[in-house]
This record gives sequence, C-alpha cells and structure tokens, in this order.
Amino acid sequence: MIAPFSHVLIVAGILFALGAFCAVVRRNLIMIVLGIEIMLNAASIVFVAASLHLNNLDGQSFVLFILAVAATEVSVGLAIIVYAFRRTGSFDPRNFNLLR
Amino acid sequence: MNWITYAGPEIFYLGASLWFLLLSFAPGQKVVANGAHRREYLSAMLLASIGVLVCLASVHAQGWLFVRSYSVDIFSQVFKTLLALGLFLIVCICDRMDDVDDNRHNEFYFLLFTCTLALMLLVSAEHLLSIYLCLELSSYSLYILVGLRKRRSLGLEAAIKYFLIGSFASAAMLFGMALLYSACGTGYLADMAKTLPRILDSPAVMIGLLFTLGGFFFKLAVFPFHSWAPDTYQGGSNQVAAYIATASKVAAIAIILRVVASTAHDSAYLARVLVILSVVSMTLGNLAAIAQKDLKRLLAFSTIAHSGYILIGILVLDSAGYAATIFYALALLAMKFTAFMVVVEVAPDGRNLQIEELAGLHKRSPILALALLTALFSLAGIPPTVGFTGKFLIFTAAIQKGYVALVIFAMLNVVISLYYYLLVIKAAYLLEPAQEMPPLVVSFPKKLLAGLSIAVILFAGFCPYWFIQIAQAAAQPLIWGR
Amino acid sequence: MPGSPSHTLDLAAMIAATMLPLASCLVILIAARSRPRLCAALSIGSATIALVCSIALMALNSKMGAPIQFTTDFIASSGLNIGFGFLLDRLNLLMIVVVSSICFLVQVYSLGYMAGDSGFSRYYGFMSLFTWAMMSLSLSASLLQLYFFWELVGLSSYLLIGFWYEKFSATQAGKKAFIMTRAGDTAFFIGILVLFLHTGDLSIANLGSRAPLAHLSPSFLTLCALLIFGGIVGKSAQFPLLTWLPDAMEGPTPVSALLHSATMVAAGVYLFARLFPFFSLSAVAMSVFLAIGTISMLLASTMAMVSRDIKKVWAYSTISQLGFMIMALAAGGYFAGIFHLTTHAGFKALLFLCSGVFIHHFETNDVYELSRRGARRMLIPMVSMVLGAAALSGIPPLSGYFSKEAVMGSLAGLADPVWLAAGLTGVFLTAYYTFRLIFILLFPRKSEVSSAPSHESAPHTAPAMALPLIILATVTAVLGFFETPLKHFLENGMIPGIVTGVRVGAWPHMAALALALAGVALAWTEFGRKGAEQIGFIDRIPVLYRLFSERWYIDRFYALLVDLVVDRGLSRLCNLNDRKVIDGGIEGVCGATVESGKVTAVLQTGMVQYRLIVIFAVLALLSLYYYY
Amino acid sequence: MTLYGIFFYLISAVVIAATAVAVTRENLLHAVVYLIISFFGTAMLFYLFGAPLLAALEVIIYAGAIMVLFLFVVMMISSRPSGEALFPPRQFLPAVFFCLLYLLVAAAMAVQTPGLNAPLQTLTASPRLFATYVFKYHWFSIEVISMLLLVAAIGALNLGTAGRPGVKKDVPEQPEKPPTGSNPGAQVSGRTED
Amino acid sequence: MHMEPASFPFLSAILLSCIAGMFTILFIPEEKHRLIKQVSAVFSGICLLLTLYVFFAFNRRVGGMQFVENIPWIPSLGISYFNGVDGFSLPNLLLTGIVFFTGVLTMWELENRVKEYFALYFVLVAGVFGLFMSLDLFFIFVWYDVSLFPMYLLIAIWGTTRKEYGAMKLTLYLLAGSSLILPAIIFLWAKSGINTFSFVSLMHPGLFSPADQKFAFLLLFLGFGILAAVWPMHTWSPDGHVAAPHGVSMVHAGVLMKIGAFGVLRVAIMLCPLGWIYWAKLMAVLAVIGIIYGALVGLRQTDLKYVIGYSSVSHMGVVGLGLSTVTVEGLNGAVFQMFAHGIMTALLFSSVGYIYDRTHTKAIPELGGLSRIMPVASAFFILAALAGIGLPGLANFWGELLVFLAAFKVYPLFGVIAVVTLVVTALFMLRVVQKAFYGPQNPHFAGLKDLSPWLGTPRAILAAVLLILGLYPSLLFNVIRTASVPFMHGLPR
Repeated sequence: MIAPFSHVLIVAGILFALGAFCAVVRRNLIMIVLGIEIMLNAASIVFVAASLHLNNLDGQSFVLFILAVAATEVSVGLAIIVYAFRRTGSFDPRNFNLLR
Repeated sequence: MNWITYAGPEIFYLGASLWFLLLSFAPGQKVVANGAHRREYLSAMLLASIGVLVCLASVHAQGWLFVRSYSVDIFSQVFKTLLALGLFLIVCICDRMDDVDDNRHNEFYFLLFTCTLALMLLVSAEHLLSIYLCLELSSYSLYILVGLRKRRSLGLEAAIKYFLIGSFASAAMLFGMALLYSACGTGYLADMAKTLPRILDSPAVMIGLLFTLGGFFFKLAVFPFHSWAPDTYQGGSNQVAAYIATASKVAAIAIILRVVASTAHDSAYLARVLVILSVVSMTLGNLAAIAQKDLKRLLAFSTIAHSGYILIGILVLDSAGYAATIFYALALLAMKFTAFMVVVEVAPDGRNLQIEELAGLHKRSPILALALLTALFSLAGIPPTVGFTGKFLIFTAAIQKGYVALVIFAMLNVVISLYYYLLVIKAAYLLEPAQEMPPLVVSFPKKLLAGLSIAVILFAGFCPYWFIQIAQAAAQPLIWGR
Repeated sequence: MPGSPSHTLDLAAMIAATMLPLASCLVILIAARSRPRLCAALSIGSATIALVCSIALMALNSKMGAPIQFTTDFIASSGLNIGFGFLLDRLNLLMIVVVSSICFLVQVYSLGYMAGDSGFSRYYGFMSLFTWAMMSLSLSASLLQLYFFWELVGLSSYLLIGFWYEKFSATQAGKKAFIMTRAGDTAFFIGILVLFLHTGDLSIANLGSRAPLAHLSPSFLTLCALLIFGGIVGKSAQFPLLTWLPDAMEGPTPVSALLHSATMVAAGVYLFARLFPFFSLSAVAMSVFLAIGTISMLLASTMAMVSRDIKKVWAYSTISQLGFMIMALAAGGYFAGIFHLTTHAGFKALLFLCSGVFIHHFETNDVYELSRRGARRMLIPMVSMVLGAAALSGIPPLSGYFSKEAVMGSLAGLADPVWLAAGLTGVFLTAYYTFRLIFILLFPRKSEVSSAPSHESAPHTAPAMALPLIILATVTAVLGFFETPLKHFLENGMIPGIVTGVRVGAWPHMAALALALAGVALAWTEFGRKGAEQIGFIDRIPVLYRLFSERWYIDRFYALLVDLVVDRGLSRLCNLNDRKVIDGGIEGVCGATVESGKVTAVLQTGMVQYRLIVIFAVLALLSLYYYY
Repeated sequence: MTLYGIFFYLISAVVIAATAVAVTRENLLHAVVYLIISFFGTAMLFYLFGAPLLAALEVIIYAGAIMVLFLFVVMMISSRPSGEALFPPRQFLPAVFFCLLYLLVAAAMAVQTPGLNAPLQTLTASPRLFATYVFKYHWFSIEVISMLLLVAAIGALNLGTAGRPGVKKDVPEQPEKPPTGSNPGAQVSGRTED
Repeated sequence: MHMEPASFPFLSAILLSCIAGMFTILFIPEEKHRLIKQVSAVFSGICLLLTLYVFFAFNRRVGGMQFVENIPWIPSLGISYFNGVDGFSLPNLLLTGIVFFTGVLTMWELENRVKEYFALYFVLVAGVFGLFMSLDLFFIFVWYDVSLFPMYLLIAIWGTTRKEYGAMKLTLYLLAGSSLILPAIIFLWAKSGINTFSFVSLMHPGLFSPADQKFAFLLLFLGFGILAAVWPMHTWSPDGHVAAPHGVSMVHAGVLMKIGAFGVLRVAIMLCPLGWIYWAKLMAVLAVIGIIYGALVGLRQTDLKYVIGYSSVSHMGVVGLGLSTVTVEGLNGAVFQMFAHGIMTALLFSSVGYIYDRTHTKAIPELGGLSRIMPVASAFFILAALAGIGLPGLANFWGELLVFLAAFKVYPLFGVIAVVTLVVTALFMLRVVQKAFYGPQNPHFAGLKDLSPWLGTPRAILAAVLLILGLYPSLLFNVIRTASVPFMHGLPR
C-alpha cells in the first residue's frame, strides 16, 4: 500500500499549479514553455497513479505519448521563440503587440 | 482488412500529404514566376477534389476500428465530408497565394492536408488518448501554417500567441483528461457513456470534464480561450485564416458534440457553465467587433460570437439541439468561406484588408459585393439566408428546453452584430474610394464560385429541408450511442 | 320606404337638387378649369335646377302630414347600421327653398362681381360644392349624415374664405375659420357618438318624436344636448367661437353674402330647430342656450357699433341676429326662430350684396371712405341698402319687424323678465349701429371729400348685380305679410305637445318698436345731423372703444391659448421629449454599447500572459462554481 | 504507513521543492538545472508506481533530451538579466490568488470524490506486458504521434531558419499599423528586415 | 375556421411576379434606365391586377380563409408554405398592390443606380406581400425580415437628409422588434404541444395557458409595436421617412407600418386573446399618447416630410386605439384606418417627392405659393392633407369614426382626447398647406413646370381610391366584416 490516490492527486495538483504559475508570471517566453512542460509532467504523474489505481495500462500508455507530445512542443516552441529572438532581440512578451 | 474500406478517406489524405512532402524534396526547382506554384496548385486542386469524392463514397461506412478507439458512423462521415469540402474550397482560393514564401508552397499544402487528416481522425476518435493526439496534430500544423507568411513580423507574432495559448490550453485539457480517466476508470467514450450516469455529479468528474472541454473550447474560440483568434486571423495569411475559420471550427463542433453527448447527459452544472460561457462569448465577440477597423479581425470577433450561438445549441443536451448545431456547422462553413473569399479576392497581394479599402466594391466588382452582402446578412441571421435557418433551429431547440431568456439575449446580440455588419456593407455599397481604384479583375471560375456560394446560402436558407434531414441523421449516433 | 308614385317624384327631385351641384363641382374642378364661361353656366344651371326642384317640392308637399323618409343602410358593420338617405318635412322644405334661392341669386350676382378674376372657374367649382353640401345637409335623414355634410360645408367655407390665397390674411382667416368650426364640430361629433352608443339609432325622425327618449336619464340628455349645441356654437359663431366670422370677410363679398350671412351660419339654427323636440326635453340645457344666445347677441352688437369696415359691421350684426334666433328657439318660440331665420337670410344677403357693389366699384371697405367717394350716388344699391337696414332694425312695414316681433313675443313668454330686457336693449343697439352706418354713407362730411369732382355721372351698377338686389329688396318688403300662413305651415307639421309660445300682451311689441325708433334717433343725432361730427358715443370713451374694437380681447385670448399652451408649451415639450428623452435615451444606450465595444476591443490586445491568466482564472472560478 | 509510503512522500516533497525553486530562479540556467532534478524525482515516482519502462523513458527523454535542448538554447542566447522585477505585480498577484484558489478546489475535489482515496497496491507492469498492451490497443495513436513528430520536424525546419539560402529577400516589411488619418491606402514603412 | 383551397395559386403568382420582376431587372444592363423602368412598371402592374382580382373574387358571404395554398416545407418542425387571405389581410394586400404600382411610377425620374434601386424595391415589396398572405408563423417572420434588409440599402444609397443615420436607426429598430417576435413565435410553437407553426391550427382556443398568452402577447405587441410606431418606440419612423427617397418612404409609411399593426392583429391578438384582454388597457394608453404626441410634435416641425412622419405616428395611434378596444367596431375601424392611412400617406409622400424633385428643398419656410406654380401637384397634396384631418367624404373619416365609436364604448376619456386631437391635427396640417402652398409666390420657383399627365397618374389613382372609399366605404367594410365578426364571436370571455 503506497499512499491514498487522493494524496497523489494533491501532489500533482500542486505541480500543475506551480507550472501554471510559472507560465503566467515569468516575463520570459522560454519560462512560459518551461511552465507548460511542468504542467504536462504533473498530468503524466496523475496518469501513472491512476493506471496503478485502476489497474489498467491505459494510463501508462497515455504517459508514453505525453512524452512524445512534450518533445514536439519543445521543438516547435523553441524554434519559434529563437526565431522571434533573432528578429526582435528580446524574449519579453510585451513588445509582441503589433496586432491591434 | 475491413479497416481499408472504412478508413478510405483517412488513407487518401495521408497519401496526399505524403505526396506534397515528396514534392517539397524535389531537388533544385528554380522559382519560375508563378510557374512552380501552378504545379502545386493543380495537384492540390486535383487531390482535394478526389478527397471529396472519396468521402462522399464512404458516407455510409459503419463500424468500429482500432479496437473501439475509432468509430466510423454517419456522424463522423458527414463531418469528414464537410471537412473535405472545406479543404477543397480553401484550396480553390489558394491560386494566387503571394503571401507565403515562394519556396514554401509545398510545405504549405503538406501541412494543410495533414491538418485536415488530423481533424478527420479527431471526428472519429473515441478514446481520450486518440482525441488528444489528433487535436495536438491539428493544432501544431496550424501553428506552423500561421507562421508561414511572407510578412514575417505579423505571421511570427500570431504564431507565438497561437502556440502559447494553444499549448497552455492543451496542458489544461490533458490534466482534465487525467482527472476524468482516474474518476471514470476508462478512456473510451462509449464506456464512459455507460458508467457516468451513476457518478456524474462527483466533483472530480465534473472538473475533469470542464478542463477537457476547455481544450475543445480553445479550438472553437469560446470565451476564456478566445484571445488567440483575433491575432491569428489578422496575423496569419488570408487563406490560413479562412481555413481556421471554417474547417477547424467544424471539427471543434464535432468533437464537442461527441464528448458532451456521451458524457454529460443532463448534468445541470455543465448546462449552467455552458450558458455562462455562451452569454459571455456572444457579448464579448459582438461588442469587440463594433470597434474593429481590420476586416479579418472583425470576422474573428464574429466567429467568437458565433461560437456563443453554437454553445446554445450544445447546452440543450438533446438530439434537437445536436441536429441544430450540426446544421449550424454547415451554415458556418458556407458563410465564413464566402466572406473570406471576398477578402482574398479584394486583396490579391495578401495584405490585411481595412474596412475602408472595401470602398466602391459595388462598382469594381458587383458579384463580389453581392457575395459579401449575402455572406454578411447570413452571418447576421437575416431570414432568407442559411445563417437565419441555423439560428432558428438552435433557438427552437433552446426554447423547447425552456431557455427563453437566453434566446431573447441572443437575439439582442444579433441586433448588435447587424450594426457592425451594416458598417461593412455601408463601406462596400456606399463609400466612394478616396482615389480611383483600378477595377478588380476577377477570373471567371472565381465569379462562378462566388455565384455558387450565394446560391447555396440563399437556397439552404430558404428551403433547408434536405440539409435538416442530413443534420438529423447525423445526430442519431450521438443519442444511439448512449 | 314608401314607394307610392308621388314619393318617387319627390325622391327624384331631391336627388336632382343635391347630386347635380356635386356633378357640376367635380366637372368644373377636374375637367373644365380652362373655360370660365362653361363653369359659370354649369354652376348656375345646377343652382337653378336645385331652386326649381325645391319650389316644386314645396308646392307638391305643402299639405303633407308625416315626414317622408328614404334611407339605405350605408355601413352595416356588425350590429351597427348607419342609415343614409333623405328626409322631407315642413322644416326641410322651407330650408331648401331659402338656401337654393339665396344660392341662385348670389351666383348670378357673382357673374358681375367676379368677372375677370383669374380663379373664376375655381370660384364656381367651390360654389357648387357648397350648394351640394348645404342642400344635402338640409335634406339629410340621420344625424351622422348631417355631420358628414356639416363638415363639408366647413370645408367649402375654408376654400372660399381663402379664395384669394395669395393674400396671407385671407389664408390666415380661412385657417382660423376652419379650426374654430372644427373645434365646435368635435363637440358635435362626441355628442353624436355618445347619443348613438346609448340610443343605438341616429335617425332624425326618431329623435324628433319624444317617445323613445323619455326613458333616458335627464343628466345624460343635458350632456348630449350641450355637446350638440357645441357644434351650433362653432358653426353659427356664437359666444365662445365668434371671432372667426368677422375675419371671414376676407373672402369675396358674394361668399360672405351666401355663406356667412344667410345659409351656412344658419345651419346651426336649422340644426337647433331640427332637434328642437330633443333639446326641449332638458330645461337646463335650454337655459344655457338662452344665456349663450343673449351674450353673443349683446357682444356682437357692441362690436358692430365701433367698426369702420362695412362688411365687418354686417358680420357682427349677423352674429347678433343669430343670437336672437337662438334666444327665440331656447325660449320655446319654434316658429319665431325659424321665421326670423328666413327673414334675416333675405335682408342680410341684400345688405351684403349692396356693400359688395360699393366695394366692387370703389375698391375699399372703409365706410367713411365710401361715403366720401360718393357711394350714395349709386341709386339701386343705396336704396336697397336703406331698405335692408330698416328691415334689420325692425321698422314696421318690412319683414324684419314681423320676425323681431315674433322673437320678442317668445322672449316675453319666459318667466324671467331679464331676457326680455336684454332682447330690447339688443333691438335698440341694432337700430343704432345699422343707421349709424346708413347716415355715415348718406351724409359724407364735405371737409374730407376727396378731390374727385362730384359732378361725375352716377356710377353704373352692372345688371347682373342689380337684378338680385331688386329681387331681394322686394322679398324683404313683402315677406313680413306671409307670417301667418308660414306659421300654419310650420306649426301643424310639428308634433303636438310642444309649447309654441303662449299669447302675451301687445306691450313688448310696442316697447320694441319704440326702442328701435329711439336707436334710429340717437344715430341721427350723432351721425345724420348737419353739424354732427360723426363720432359715436362709444368712441368718446377710449377704454370702451378699445374693448369693443379688440372684440372683447377674445381673439387675443385665443392667440395666447394657441401660442402659449399649444405651440410654445405642449408641442415644444413633446418635441424636446422626442429629441432628448426618447432619442437621447436610445442614442445613449447605443453609444454605451459602441463605447464598451471599444473597451473590449482594447482589452483583446493585451500581452499574451494576461490571456493565460484569464484562462486559468476562468477555469478556477468555474470549478469553484461547482461547489456553489 | 509502509516503506513505500514514506518513500513516496519523500520523493514528492523533493519534486515539489525542486519545481518551486526552479520557478523562482532569476537566472534561466539555474531554473533548468533544478527542473532536471525535479524530473529525476518524477522518474523515481513512476518507478514507484510500477512503470519501470516509463521511468527510464522519462529520464532519457524528459530529463535528457528536452532539458538538454533547453540548456542548449539558454546557453546560446545567454541573454543578460533584464533587471526588471522577477515577478511583476500586475501578473503576480492575480496568478497567486488563482493558483491558491485552484489548489483549494483540487484539494476539496480529491477529498470528496468517493472512489479516489483508495490506497494504491504495489504492482509493476513489466515492459513486455506494457509494450504488447500499447501496440495492441493504441497502435492508432502511434500512427498519429509519428505524423505529429514529422510535422514538428518540418515546422522547426521552416520556422527556425529564414528558409534555404539563396532565396530572395523577403517582401519589404509592411507591419500593418492601423492607417493613421483618412488615407487608407498609404503604407507605413515598419522596421527594416534584420 | 373555414378554409377554401385556391383553384389557381394566385397568391404565389403575386409573389412570383415580384421575384421574377427582380430577376429580369438584374439581367438588364445598367445604362438602359428607360427599359428598367418600363419592365418594373409592367411587373408591378401585373401584381396590382392580381391583387385586384383576388380582392374582387373574394367570396364576401363565406368569409374565412380563401385562396389557400399549403405545401409542407420543413415537416420535422411543422413548417409549411401556407398562404391564405381573409378579411383582415385582404385590404392590406390590396393596399400593398396599389402603393407598389404607384411607388414605381413615382420614381420615374430616378437617374442614379436605377437597376439596383428597382431590384431592391421588388425584394422589399415581395417581403411585404409575403407577410400579408402567409398563414405560417415561420414564414410571417421570414417575410418580415426579407422586407427589412433592402430597406437599409434603399435609404442609405438613395436617401436625402441624414440618410445613413436614418437608415441605420430604422434597420436596428426593426431588427430589435424582430428580436422580440422570434422568441415569442417559437415560445408559442413550443408551448402549443402540436408540432406545427401553422397559424390556423394554433388558433384553436384553449391551446395556451392564460399565463403563456399574457407573456407571448406582451412580447409580440412590443415586437410588432416597434414597427407600428407605438408611442415610446416611434422615433425611428419620422427619421426613416425623412431619410428615405420618396418612392421608398411611400412603401415604408404606407405599408411597412401596417405590417406592424397587422402583425399585432394577426399573431398577437388572434393567437393570444386572453393576453389581448389583459394588456388592452396598456395598448389603449400608449395609443392615445401616440395620437396626441404625434400631432403636437408635428406642430413644431419645419421639414415637410417630418410633418408627414409625425402625422403617421398620430394616425397609427388611432389604429392602435381601435385594436385596443376589444370590440368588433374597433377591429373594423382599425383595419379600415390602416388601409385609408396607407393610401393617404402614399399620396402625401408622392406629392412631397415631386415638389422635392423640382424645388430641391423640403423646408416649409422656404416653400411658398406653390399652388400658383404647380396647381395640380399642390391640389393632390391638399386633398391628402384634408384626408389626414379626417374630413368626411374621404376615406380616413370612416376609419376614425368607427375607432372613436368603439373607443367611446370602452374608454370614454381616451375617446374624448383622441377626438380633440383632430383639431390639433387640422391646425398643423392647414398650417403646412398655408405656408407651403398658399401665400406669396417664392420668386426662384417661378420657372418650375406642373405634373405631366404620366407623372400625374399614380397620384390620381391614389386620390381616386381616397374619394371612392370616402363616398362608399362598405366596399371595404363588407370584406373586413367577414373576418372580424366570426373572430370576435369566438372570443373566449
């Protein structure tokens, strides 16, 4: 018996909140992508715990694909951000407001 | 090998996208005026039209694939046909695409076909995992499509905003799916439909469902997740904006219908949440659209308002509501495409069109002005057009369930929306251009397309009998599945 | 509907008498605008046919018993049938004879008067329109039909007063006349509706017989009577609504002669007589009518004493004579009122036509100017003018004396002597102002004589204008002696039981005659005598003079009422309310939505992370909402 | 409270602490390193919950590939700290408020939902068993994920570079500033292409 | 409700000829102005003849719905293309036919963008025809909005003073009205239980509970009231009248405002009689305020069209009063007044239009002495003004007589106010006539020429109708009676 499933949920919830907090607060595009990575990580923890709790492997297969999606997200995200940095010279989201 | 017969359209579109991948690898093609574009454009047109035929052929396919995680039924096939039609129409207006780098046309078509494939898979997906992945595939291809624009500064900024909000929403959706999965014990929507009624009102299920729907609401541009739409429409090239407004909207409607139909039969909480979201997004969309100067940004806000009307159809949670929403999807496709076609035609060099630049359109090209008039009146919901019939069906379903106040509020929003649509029509019909504009040269197939779309909007509006039949047939599997 | 042979003849005559003028009016106005001679012929032709028919009708039915009635259902809309058609009885017969004869004479007269006027054909178009309306009014069978033509008579008076529409004062007078009569008509209309709702039937014959109305409550009867009397006050220019008649003199003189002295203004008295049995049911109403009649009689005569315009004097005198008729009828003297109406129509038309000749020739209305220019040298008009004036002030051999006696007789019959006293003062004043005018005309003051040589031959009056004068003069002279046959003719046609004026001593007649002569004498001392400086005793008291010339400030009161209350007050208020309150409110709402639109649009352009905060916040709040 | 229980609480504490510190670091480099530590903790959790293959993959892909990519990008940009407040109040206060609100709701949800507080048994899914399951039930998702990775590669390629060398210069830049004043047609020249 | 299927589908023929007219005009090249006008005159003439035939072939004795056509349109919702004419809708149909034909002839001298004008004009009138003849609630709403959207373009492009403001205000007001009507119609459909929009089956007494009837009636009354210029919601109509070109304002004031009153009568009153009885007092109060208000504000106006606009508000108040008295006379009077007012306003606007085309000014102070310069044109205006005052011998008198009769029976005080307003109306109408037509001749209008015979015919037709109905009103009353008596008879007390 490891721990009641609800505790795992709370832990994952904290992680999810931290990820959201990081994505929302930090004035840097990279940190936003990082925050989203943390949120994905929190979700995969819940999935693994649920798969153990429900005793069926769907949860784990979910996590396998989350890893892949996280990889694509980072690659596409960083590509855009790096290119934006080369064009505008800054990571600060504030000066990306040409579209009125 | 039954899946070959069932997954005909999907296989075709997979092949088509791979074909464009190969084209992009073709070595050393010099940029010949727009000669090079000719070849891609023609192959795209050909493949898109065959795609439509394939979808029509497989409309009556019926069955389960991939171990119950992929259902093929009349509902999914109707939406696949709609998506194929949407793609074909978008490709039609891609003939003079000066707004995408010259050597990137192949990638453009590849991403376009992949996104359509993803949306088609999304429509039939029955397992949370496959829904999530198809959604991600379509979103990522759209992020990149928005990025591909010759006017780098606009395309880039739109891509960043679209990407960030999109991934944030999909992360939240994933967390919601985790909660849902842990509470229901199964990933398959069909099983959820059986187990949920018992445990429907426990908090984990409800909040999980809310977060999951959040992801789809992002696709539909409903209130909290709508902020990407104005920038993406304005930032992205005209053809991409057209595609997002039509095809991805239709797929979003499909997946929300499927999820809501199988999970939330008559949960009062979800209905109240949907009422709040629909009211806010209607008002927000209509109010913000009043002050717009850029035509595409105005159409973006009108899409947000239309997502509000669609939510009314969904929150009714019964077959009449679903049929009305499906009909509305068809209407939306027709109306939005005509509006964007006029935008593409009036700004051939792909620049962002200001409303003032529409001045004198009725003289420069009467058929386009008439198409714009019909599209805008249909978006506003004035009777003889398909927009009105869509709204009418949704309102009948809503009032049957007793949402009279909501319908009156929606109608007041229609009045506000007519105000800014009339401003655009006033620009097209009344204002005289500052300096004498050259007459618009509109090729004959384009005139035919404009005339056809006007005819479809008016015909489907005035005698919608067959389209309502189709919508009602498509709504059956949602109920039958329960 | 009785179908016996003689009646079809009457019906044919009545239809001819009424429909032909309508036909000629339509033909003139639509088709024959360009040919004046044809229009005159058409109009006078239809007037003569009307006269012949009415005389024939009079001859055929002089001994008739019960009234003959031909009605058809005009609007049968569910349980309410408004019948339209013709009613013929003794009162109508007398009325149509008077109307058609005066119409005929005035139209002949206008041949001369209007010769050479640019709107000649239009004039005759309106004249036949008036003839149609007046004839149908006198013959109408139901109260609503009477109201129908009552309004059309008002319309033709508007068109004829404002005939020379290029003169602003003419159109102003026409508008004033129409509005005032219209005010009276609304009271009349409300009276008809109330009556109709309670009794369910508007035919005059039923209203005439007393039986069905007995069961109605007295207060309701008085209300109805007063309302209908409102119409009479409007049309016959009685006390509150009398100022439009003097202004109506802007129209051509034949119009004043026909409409504003003999026929149209008499329609009110005719209606009174028509509903006499109905009115007499409520004593309260009768006393009110008596009071109004007296006040308007006295007021008008005071105004006449100071006026310098010849037509205005006769207009005031018409109002006062109408006051006399209303007093007579209100006092129960049914025959007295009717007889005075007929005689008055005769001599007042004569007076107007004579003054018309003077105005036509000397182009001025002012009495002193006329006398200076030597109006007295025109023989026929002057003689007939004197004859008419004598009849007006009630000098014995003429018809005026007999009808005034009848009126005095009925007034004497009343219990309260004050009405008789008022009547007598009225007689005195009438005599005074009439002969004031005559003496001013007859004895021009040499000192202000204009340079025109006096030896110039007497100005010649056109035969077309002279002939009607002669006829009317003979009628005024002779009519007095027909009093008794007329009395028999009218009275036994009446429904028995109406009190017809009890025989009273001879002294009221003697007093009336004495006062009339005293009036003439006073006028002689002030105006006729060699040395008199022709200034009336009223002119010496400036306060009174201004009071009377300002028509007792009634006009100013109405102008104030319309300007302040309606124009500047209510309608400015409503207009402001319309622009500011309603429009303002709705513009405000629309402005607010547009402004909020701008605000939300700006909100949408925030930084990316604000949008992420919004997403997360909304998700959190919605999940919290679950527990709510 | 078995050994695994203590172990579980210990590791989750580590993970939460590492993430919290990573979020609050001013210097990007430190943030990424702390995050790698937190991902190692997550891998251990996976192992605890009986998913050894996932734990390994987590270490290889997450901690290995993704974080290394982050490190690489951060090192390449080496942007000097912008000197602004780490947590700008306009974003900080609402974010904190709503995160706490969310935590409150998540806690209430976790406690109240009937089925969720059952204790977890210790079972492990061997990689063989897991692999056969995934390929039997979810081979459709594998097809889709492969398409997704392909699209990501092409996307990174196209967006990352200004396109293949030798391509002609971009269209002169026309940022669509809203046309000032009444002349709609005038083009406002924006920043030049760097 | 007695139903008589039509031997030949006349009603659809009217609609068809309107739509066919529009399409033929679309295919004529723009520069052939004369041909376009002739084609539109021919088609509007056909429409007029058809309406006249339907009017005279209507079986007065039998009454009920005649010339009925019924084609199922969307069976799943119970919507059917269901046309029919009864005592209430027939006068309006005839009115539309007359105003349509005369409207086309009045705009004979239009020069700029002629093709678009007449195409939109045909769509507008097709919408109005559709509404008057349809018995299906869905189609009543569809035709109501079809007539709405050409109105914006017609006023905004060819209008006169403040045209954009007037056009936008008018369209938004009317759409706000429709945004109240549609929910009410669907509410009735939902509450009726029988899955049909057909008006005849919904009219079955006892189908709706009193509470529903009260709620639905209020919504419908406010919705259609906006179009019928009921008092607080009337400000759009004077602005709309002034802004519109006179051909459009003929249809607008002459017919569109009748759609509002007809809508109240057909949908609100006939489907929710209990609601009608409950809200009758409110209707009466608003109507009387409208009568007084319209007349008083009309006094202050200096623009000729504004005066007519506000007089229309006052006359529509009389119609509202008639409807609010819940009596047979009230209904008869109201429907007759709708017809009479339609013709009168059409005549007023066509003559103002002619004057505006010649003098290019509508401000009353600037006009003067027109009677001398163009006697025929001013004669038509004066005739219409007299009809406006409610002079007997012209059509309006009979409508107002019956309405005031009914008003006196039910609300005596309101009746008195309404009748007294006749004096105020007379005041401002005659003031206009005096300033504009009589009085000293304005020097620089000297050279203007009078109405040519061809331009005179439309105005002559309207004047003739006014006179004929004035002298022989039962021509129309017999038709209206066939509908009002059975309806009031069947009214649950």
